[in-house]
Amino acid sequence: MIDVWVDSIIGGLLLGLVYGLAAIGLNLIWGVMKVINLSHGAFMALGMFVIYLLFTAFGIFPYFGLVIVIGLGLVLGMLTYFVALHRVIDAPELSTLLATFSVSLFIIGVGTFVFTTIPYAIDISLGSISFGNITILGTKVATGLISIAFTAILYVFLYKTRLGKAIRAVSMNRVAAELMGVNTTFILALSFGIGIALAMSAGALIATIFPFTILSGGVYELKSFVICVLGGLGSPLGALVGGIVLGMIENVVTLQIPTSYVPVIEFSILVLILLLKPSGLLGGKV
Amino acid sequence: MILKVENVTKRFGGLVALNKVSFTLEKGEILGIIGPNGAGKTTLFNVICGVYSPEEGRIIFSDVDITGLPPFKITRLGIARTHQVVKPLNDLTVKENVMVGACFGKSYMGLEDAEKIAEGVLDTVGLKERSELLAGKLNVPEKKRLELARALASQPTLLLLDEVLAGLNPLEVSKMLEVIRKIRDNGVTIMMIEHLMHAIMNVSDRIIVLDYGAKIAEGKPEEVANNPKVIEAYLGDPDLALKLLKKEG
Amino acid sequence: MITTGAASDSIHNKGYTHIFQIYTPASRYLTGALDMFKAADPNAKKVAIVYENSKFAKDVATAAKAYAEKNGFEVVLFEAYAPGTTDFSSFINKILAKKPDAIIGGGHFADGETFAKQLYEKKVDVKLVSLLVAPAVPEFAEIGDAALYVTGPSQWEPLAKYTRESAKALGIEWYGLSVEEFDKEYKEAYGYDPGYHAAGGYAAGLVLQKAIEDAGTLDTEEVKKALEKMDIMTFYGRIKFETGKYYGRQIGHEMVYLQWQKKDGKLVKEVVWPDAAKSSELVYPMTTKYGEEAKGKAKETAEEKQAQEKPKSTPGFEVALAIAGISVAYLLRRKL
Amino acid sequence: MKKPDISLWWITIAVIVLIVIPVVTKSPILRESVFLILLYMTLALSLNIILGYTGYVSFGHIVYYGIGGYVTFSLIYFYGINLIVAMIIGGLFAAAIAYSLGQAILKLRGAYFAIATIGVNEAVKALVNNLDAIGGAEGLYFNIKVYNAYGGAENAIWLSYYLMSALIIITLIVNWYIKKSKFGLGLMAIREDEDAAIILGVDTRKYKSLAYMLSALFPGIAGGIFFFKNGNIEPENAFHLVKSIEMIFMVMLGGFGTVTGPVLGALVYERIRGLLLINPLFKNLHIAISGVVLLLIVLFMPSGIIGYVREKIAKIRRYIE
Repeated sequence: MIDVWVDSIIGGLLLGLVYGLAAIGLNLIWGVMKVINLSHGAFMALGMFVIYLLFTAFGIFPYFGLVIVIGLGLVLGMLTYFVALHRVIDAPELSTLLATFSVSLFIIGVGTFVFTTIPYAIDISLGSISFGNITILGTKVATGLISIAFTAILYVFLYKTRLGKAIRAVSMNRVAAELMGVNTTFILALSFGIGIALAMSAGALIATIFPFTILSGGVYELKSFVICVLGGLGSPLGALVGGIVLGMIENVVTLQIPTSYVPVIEFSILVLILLLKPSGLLGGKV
Repeated sequence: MILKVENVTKRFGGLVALNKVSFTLEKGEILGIIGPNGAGKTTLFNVICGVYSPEEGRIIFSDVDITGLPPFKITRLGIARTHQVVKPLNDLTVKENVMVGACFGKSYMGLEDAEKIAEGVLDTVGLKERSELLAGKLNVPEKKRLELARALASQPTLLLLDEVLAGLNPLEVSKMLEVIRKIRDNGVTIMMIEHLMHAIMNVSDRIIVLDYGAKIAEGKPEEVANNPKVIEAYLGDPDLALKLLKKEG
Repeated sequence: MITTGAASDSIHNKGYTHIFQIYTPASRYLTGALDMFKAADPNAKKVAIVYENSKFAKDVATAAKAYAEKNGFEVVLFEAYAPGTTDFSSFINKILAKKPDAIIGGGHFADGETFAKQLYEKKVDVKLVSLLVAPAVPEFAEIGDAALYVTGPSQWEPLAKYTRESAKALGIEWYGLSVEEFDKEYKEAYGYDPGYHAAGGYAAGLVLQKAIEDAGTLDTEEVKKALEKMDIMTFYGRIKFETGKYYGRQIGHEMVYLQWQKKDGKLVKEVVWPDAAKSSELVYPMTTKYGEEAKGKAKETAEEKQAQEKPKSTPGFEVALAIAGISVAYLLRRKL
Repeated sequence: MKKPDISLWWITIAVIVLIVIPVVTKSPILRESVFLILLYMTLALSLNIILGYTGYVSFGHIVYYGIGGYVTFSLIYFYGINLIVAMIIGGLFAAAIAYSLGQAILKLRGAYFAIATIGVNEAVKALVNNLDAIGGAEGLYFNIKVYNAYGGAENAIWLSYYLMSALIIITLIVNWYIKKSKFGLGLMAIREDEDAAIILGVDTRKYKSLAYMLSALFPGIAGGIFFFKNGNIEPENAFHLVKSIEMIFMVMLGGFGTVTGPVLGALVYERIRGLLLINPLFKNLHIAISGVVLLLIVLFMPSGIIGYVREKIAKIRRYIE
């Protein structure tokens, strides 16, 4: 049944794009600010619930609601930067790691208080095309396209605009950028804001496909670590490629081996890549 | 003959940082190393200390081939160095910094003896009253002296000084030169990278000049000072230098 | 001690002698689903058991597999999926390749819902789906039509028709208030329908009260003896404790099986098994809901033609594609 | 070796007093909460060796607690080996894995090392989840008869309590000796500037691996004791990442790189958590509140309570290490 393979590959590709989108935000923040954002998963969960509320309370169709989520993400991201990170941006890794983790604790804590940990789902359907055993879901295709679009936009923004150039300058050498007149505080806040906006919109898009709980952000956060290391730091394309490779592994390899071994493979890849080629497949220098 | 460097070549990708550098060093000698910025002086120190391993060539230190050995093994054999860009152990006290040198260098002594050595060395470099302060709190010249103290504490046979005079005022320079001579008189061989020409000229027994990774001159300070190639390396065109000297008359 | 909320069997073979379990243990969570399946379609044989790789789900699945094999079912697939799995599409493909008649298993809330949703999205041609935990939660209806006709075990449902008559029919004593009374009083006190957690808790108190009444004293040993002998029917169902190797395990209480059905356009939970507690007929096979969406018989025949064994395709095809993907991305980056 | 001075005596006696209270009062409730505090202290002190002294942020450090737990539990479950022997083998096994793993992941620095340790913990958890030989996802559980060899369940619990007390004292003393020894000075040099340290003659690879090994030994033994007393073990709670982060929380709260810090941090953390959990108002907001508290520490008191005190009052440094 060759179509089982085709279906898995298409599924793997689309899932990979979703994973890629989830990782781009983390990749940007890690690349630019040398900060590992441990609140990435929490913000994704926040994005899921925001789009859910917009849809159920105000009836806003998720894909239009995305714009609101991006705006909210930018604001929340910059706010979080100034509250939690600005003071310790030059401190050793431990402080920034724990600062972002405390933000995650706060969001998850309040989220559990408000939404408890039962699952929610958004019941929308863009139909699906299916022939033989192959079914391709409209919502998944939409999410895939949007994540490619986001990667392209981010790519153009980073490599073709002045602001993007400033962000890349800061990522290469913050002190030098400051000497060249770049307002690094604003740039760092902006990059964190963009990273969080991407995380929340990734969460929102995922919510259109899969049911979710306040804790489902954590699963994507761990996968995003693997993807960032796999795809390489600082390059948005790296996140997408890493995501696709992971999606492939989860969907296609599992046809051969029991699916419960997937996490074993994923995390072993993480450790191996870190050891052999820390800069990842497409990444810049370490 | 304490140190022999043979055809050492070091490349970073396309850039040739050291190009077949060879020289020897006698026991108790002070060897000055000069050359324009980016000539490969610090890279030479890093290769000798094992931070980088050279693509070609060999380094023999007191009859032991130390090419490619990890830095801590080379240090234990008796080489110590100071860094051009200071590397203090910020959250340890000044005395603890120096004790690290004493504990893990050639001396490789226990904590108590290291503490005694540290007090002595701090005295020689004039940091005695600051010994309980956290290293991070010192100013730049003091950090330079801490680097020297840390290197001395390991009682090395070969001491590599990387621009230890930089940023010092004339009084501090002469005091530092005094300390260096005293170290040499205790039987320690010294290699010094400096830009202060008058200082290095009158303290060194011999001078080596590096330019674009290659050794372009070697000899007594006076010989090297008048060597046209050296002047050209520093000032570009030797005739221009003579013209300038003449115009001043 | 009378436990509620604890479904694992292992508690009862650790040698404790004073623990009595109210919940039906994990090992009998899904066995009822197989009985229901056999009753609805005696000649259907092929069952796929898939479960979340976690303690509770694995307990249930291993027991269900043993029960299935003992009762002549063919377990075509018995596989775990990693906790936290979000995309089951390739897993479903794996299941489809085995062409099961029924899929039973599941894990907790989120994965159960996701699995049900994706089974619907892929229009999986299977006659019965019975999942743990997720279907019993009211929020399951949020996945819309995907929930339709999905069944699942539950310790107790307000609709379960345990009555004095059903007790008399089985020749055992009825004790305590009726289902309606419990439902009414709970709603008055808390304002919403009781879930099975609340019912289990109340039942524990009820059983202890009965045991003390039977023993006539508060002395632990006497109450323990009364509990060992007890065999009663309550609003919560039948209560009887095991005294052998698995001392104190609940053997009287049966799981009720609910199915999401459409009552005048709204998704609603109905109890469809066991017969003693049924509030509506089981809709079987499940694929009738696709039938309702006018998917003709033609799809069935096309299926049969392709039924030959899966051709052994080399994985090279997939590796080549992955490499192509990466190189394209690399070139893209280089060119831009 | 430096002979112990006041700074070790008073903290050891303080811990012994804490240990004795439940023994004197014979109260099971006190014993249970003190047992937990002692466990947290052991874990925090062990993490302090690699995090506090060497400056390597081991985020997934709980993996060694889990490995030690599983090895000890399996030895007792399958071969009926005595607890004390089994727990020591468990600890040594965890240390051996840490040493060999350390050769690889200790090459990484900073955030990369942190992520690698998370990867290791998750990979081991997923692996154990699939190994049916040691119970897979269902885990293993003792039949109560196992405790007869130790004079019944009650005595077995008291034995675990005494073993944990002994373990915490040893971990405390080892922590103090490391800080006061040449080995400790080398570790702190690595923490401050690893590139400078290797040039000063510190064998950074060996020292880092040794520190990582030591910091895995004690959690391995602690895991063995805890899961023996617990009666069953599952991958989910043996390799629980949140517990790993709690360990970091305690070391940061108390003061990393000090001896008294982790001890105080564990005590304060356990008390706060206990109070928050039962307080009606904060009950279900306790995660959010611990997040806020962690942020305040990281922002305003990065060197922790003891670190802050030692900075502010110079002459107290001799008494509080």
